[in-house]
Amino acid sequence: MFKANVYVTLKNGVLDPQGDAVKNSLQVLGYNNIDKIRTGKFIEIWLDAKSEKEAMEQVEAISEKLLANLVVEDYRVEVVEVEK
Amino acid sequence: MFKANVYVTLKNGVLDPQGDAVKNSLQVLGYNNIDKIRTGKFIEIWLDAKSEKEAMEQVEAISEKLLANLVVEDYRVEVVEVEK
Amino acid sequence: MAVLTYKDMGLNDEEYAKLLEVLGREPNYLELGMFSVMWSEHCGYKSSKPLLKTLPTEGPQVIIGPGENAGVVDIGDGQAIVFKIESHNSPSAVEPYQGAATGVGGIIRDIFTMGARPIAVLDSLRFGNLDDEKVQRLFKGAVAGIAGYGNGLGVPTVGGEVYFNPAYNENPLVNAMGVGLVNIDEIALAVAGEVGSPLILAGAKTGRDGIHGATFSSEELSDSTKDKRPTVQAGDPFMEKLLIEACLELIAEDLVAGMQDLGAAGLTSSVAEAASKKERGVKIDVSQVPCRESGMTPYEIMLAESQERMLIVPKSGQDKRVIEICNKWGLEAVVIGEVTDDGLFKIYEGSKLVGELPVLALTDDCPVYVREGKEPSYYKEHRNFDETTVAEKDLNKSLVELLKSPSIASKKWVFSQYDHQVMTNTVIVPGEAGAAVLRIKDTPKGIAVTTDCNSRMVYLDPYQGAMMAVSEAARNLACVGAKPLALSNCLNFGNPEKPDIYWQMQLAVKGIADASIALDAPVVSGNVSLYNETESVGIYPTPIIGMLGILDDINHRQDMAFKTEDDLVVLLGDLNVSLGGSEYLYVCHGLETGIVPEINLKQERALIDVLLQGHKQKLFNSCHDISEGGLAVALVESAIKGNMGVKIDIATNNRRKDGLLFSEAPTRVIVSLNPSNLKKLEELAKSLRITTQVLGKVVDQDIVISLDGDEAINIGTDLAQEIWGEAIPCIMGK
Amino acid sequence: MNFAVVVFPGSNADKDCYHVLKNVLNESVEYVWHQDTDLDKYDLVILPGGASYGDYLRAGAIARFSPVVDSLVNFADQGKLVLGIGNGFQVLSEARLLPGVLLKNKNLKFICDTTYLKVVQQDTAFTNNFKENEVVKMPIAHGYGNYFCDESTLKELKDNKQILFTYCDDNGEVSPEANLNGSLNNIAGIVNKNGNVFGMMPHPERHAEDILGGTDGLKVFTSMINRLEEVRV
Ligand SMILES: Nc1ncnc2c1ncn2[C@@H]1O[C@H](COP(=O)(O)OP(=O)(O)O)[C@@H](O)[C@H]1O
Ligand SMILES: [Mg+2]
Repeated sequence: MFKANVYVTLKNGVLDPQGDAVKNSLQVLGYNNIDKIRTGKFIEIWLDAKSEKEAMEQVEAISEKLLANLVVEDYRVEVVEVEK
Repeated sequence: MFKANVYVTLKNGVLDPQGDAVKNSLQVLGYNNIDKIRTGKFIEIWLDAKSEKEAMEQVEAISEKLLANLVVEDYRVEVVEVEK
Repeated sequence: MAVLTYKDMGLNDEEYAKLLEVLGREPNYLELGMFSVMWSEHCGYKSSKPLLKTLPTEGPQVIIGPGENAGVVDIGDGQAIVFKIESHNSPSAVEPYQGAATGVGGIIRDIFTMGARPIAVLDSLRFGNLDDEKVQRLFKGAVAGIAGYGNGLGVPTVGGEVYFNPAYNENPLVNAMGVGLVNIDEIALAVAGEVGSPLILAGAKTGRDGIHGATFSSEELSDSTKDKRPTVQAGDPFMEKLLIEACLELIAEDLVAGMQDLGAAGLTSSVAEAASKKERGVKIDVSQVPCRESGMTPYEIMLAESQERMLIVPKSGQDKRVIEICNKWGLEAVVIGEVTDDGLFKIYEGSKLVGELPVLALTDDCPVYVREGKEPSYYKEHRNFDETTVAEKDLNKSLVELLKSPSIASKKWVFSQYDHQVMTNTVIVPGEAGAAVLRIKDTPKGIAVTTDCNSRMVYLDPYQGAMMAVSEAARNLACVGAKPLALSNCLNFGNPEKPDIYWQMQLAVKGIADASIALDAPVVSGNVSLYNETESVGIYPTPIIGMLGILDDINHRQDMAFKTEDDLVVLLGDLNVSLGGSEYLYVCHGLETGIVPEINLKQERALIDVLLQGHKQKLFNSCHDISEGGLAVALVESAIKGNMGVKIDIATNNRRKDGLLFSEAPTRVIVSLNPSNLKKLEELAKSLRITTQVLGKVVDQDIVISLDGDEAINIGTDLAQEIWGEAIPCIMGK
Repeated sequence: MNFAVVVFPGSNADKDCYHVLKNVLNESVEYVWHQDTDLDKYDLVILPGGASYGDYLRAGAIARFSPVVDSLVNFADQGKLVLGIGNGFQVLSEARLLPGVLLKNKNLKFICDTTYLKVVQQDTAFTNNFKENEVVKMPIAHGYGNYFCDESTLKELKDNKQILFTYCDDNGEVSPEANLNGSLNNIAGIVNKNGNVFGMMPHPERHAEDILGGTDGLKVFTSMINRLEEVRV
């Protein structure tokens, strides 16, 4: 069994109102040293595969297809082998 | 300047309709080897701090207070030093 | 960022020559960029201006017609309705969620820029074949985007329409209509104010969003435009909500000389528009503009289409208070320049002058093309189609097919994602009638709003089709009890440089104009979206009509649901068998052809009068117009909505049966009424020369339609509800 | 009676609540800006629906740090009545004035519809004008209304009779089909242990006039007024 971590982040330059809102509210709470906040998704996938390579390829395909919207988002995948 | 990565994940046992929906639609697309999918948040924070330790403490505090709802979510923080 | 030539920016050789002539010198890169967006089809209306001039725009009810951010219509008691419909097609094709969301954001800004509180949104959508996965993704994304934005704002989305046709496979249409309520003495205008007035920019920071978006949306989509794609603009409904509240507070305190939102072509367009209205000049300093990213050039700042920004010209001495109120709402607001008297648009970066253009060169000197229209061969071919070659199919099965067709099936999957009740004004909610009805609190009045267009009809016959669209909108209003007051339109067409497309535009605009005059609903606002083509394949011509109507007494409203057993079911208007352009021909026979049934505008007007007088006399228990799917589908919808049955018998007089049931001929309405009201209705209709015919009655359950006494249709209301209700969820998931 | 309707940046049902209290019920009501902290003069505070702070991060997560919410904690400690509707419920749960959380609807979509509710507890400050087990109709409009809590919390809610409304069908059947947003045990509204802080996802203010299709929602308001009058006497 493999576990994949998929990180989906907004492309540079694309507005992140959520990140901005969080940053502003932290400022109000007195955290004045925060430069920037960007919010994204973290998706964990447990899957069967013959090899790490196969798992990686599959999760990359899934990410392109379903998990990330490539018009506005980038993604990154990590795969590790885990116990059933 | 430091960069913190905050991973917010749903606690075990908490329903994740979004993860389930992704899993189902992957099944429809023919991916039958997927065991489980959990969706969470990935939040990147750039901040000034005196030390990695200070940055870490601060981001942990922020996470407890705001970024994660500890009733249903866990969080994990990583901090690295970065160029301005 | 790559250096672009004037051609890359969408100007052709003649246009560039004209630019040189107007300016008397070569423009620098910033100036060239500013010209190219202002002279784009989107901002400059190069191909459509001569046609738009022919639209009727006047009437005693019109306070402000086309030309401002939105039209303004008098509804009495010192109040007015502000409304406009606008497209966001090409951004939605690229990224449906953000494209549709920012479409709503843009039209809502047009409304509150006029000083009005936004009270409703409607959305008019066109997508390709819904069996296609890509189309499903676009549909799902666009609906979610409209929901995400409108719901976040707390402005109800009260109506709209969705149609599916392969003509939109590559080019979906996302049009949104904004509606606002304003006290007439608080209307704000997009004017520059007095010389020396500061220009305040409020709202979101400026990023590198959608640079050259206006140009992009004025071109056909192709592989090469894909590379030119600007950064997708993302919407922030929260910021917009703050902007609404702040701007309306500014107006309430009477602090504003002029206001102009930043939309297509960003700062360039909004500053130039505001200055041009009073033939003023302006100077602005781009280094004062709050930016989201570092290192933005003057070019980028002037052209960025970042959302949720407003340019405010305060009344003399009120700048501090303006900024204070913006800050109270958590909005950044800074002075970026001032109004001057030299007619020049000067752009500084700090103390350095980086661009200087005559304001009017940008706004008024934009080239205008009177293009050539030519009747395409398809027009006659379709008119020569012989309906008698179409074999009649099983009527009950055909009805089921129609109920399943996504264009006819229930749109609850769509509107249940929209908050349509917030503000507690929506007294007829989506799905209950062809138009939504909103009460105007503290008055006995209500307004009704709708959007309509059957683009297949427009394709087959642009003149008739456009008249039909206007008439359907008016009829939908009259069905709920509202008198049509004014209309807005969004002209979605292909490439106007092609003579057959321009021909469609010419005839459609003539159709709108003629119907608008006949039905006394002048055009007060609109928008044009051209070049909706991919690899030279264009959409159906789609002139969406958004219409506003008034109910003097909200208690005269009516919906489409059958309500009481033994009520008579009466057809107002004529039985008709013409199947040209019908959904029946498309769904059951795979044909999109035929002669579009001709509309008689006098008769339409008379029908509307019958309806309005009937509502006043409280004659009806339900009222529903006949449109897609014909008489049969209208009856089924009224039955489903009321959870009742209906028993009908029609004498065919040897006319074709499928025609009688499924013709989409206009100017027809189904009402139900207590038998004791029949005489009054007949007299009323007769006095206005509208035919009435009792078709049958409302029963407890089951929809049974007989022709010459033989049962042609028999379907349980529950089953019909299930087929009609589940068609879209079955494809899209619950 | 003095009512307060809190206005957070992004609230949007504030005016609707105000309208019901002022124009339908003729009560005295004021808006309270999220930065105000003086709640002393009010008998009852309403946190209205909407999308405070754009619902960013989690619905209600940012609003709960508003100064007014700090005051609200004291206000509630004094046993005064607090009603959170929709987003207001979310704020109360983020502020831990009510247990549990409101997750994304199970179909992942915003849902605007009218649903049936079963009145589970009638003898409360918020439901005393309903009949026990009455089936009523109210509009819902939310994307995050899927109530969730852990088992021990659920047990407490049940034991203490804190569940006031559940989603049901027109026959009063508390069925999975009637549970549009996927809430645990069809929970639509809960009250705190003290019985003075109530959160509900349905919008009673949208069914408070006949012209809007129903008046069941009005009873939530009249129940509160009943209770306040009792206390006063
Ligand atoms: N995109 C949409 N957004 C909101 N409401 C919609 C949408 N599409 C359809 N509706 C609603 O569904 C109902 C039926 O639409 P439609 O069949 O176009 O009505 P009609 O044919 O009477 O004009 C109307 O109440 C309409 O407002
Ligand atoms: Mg229609």
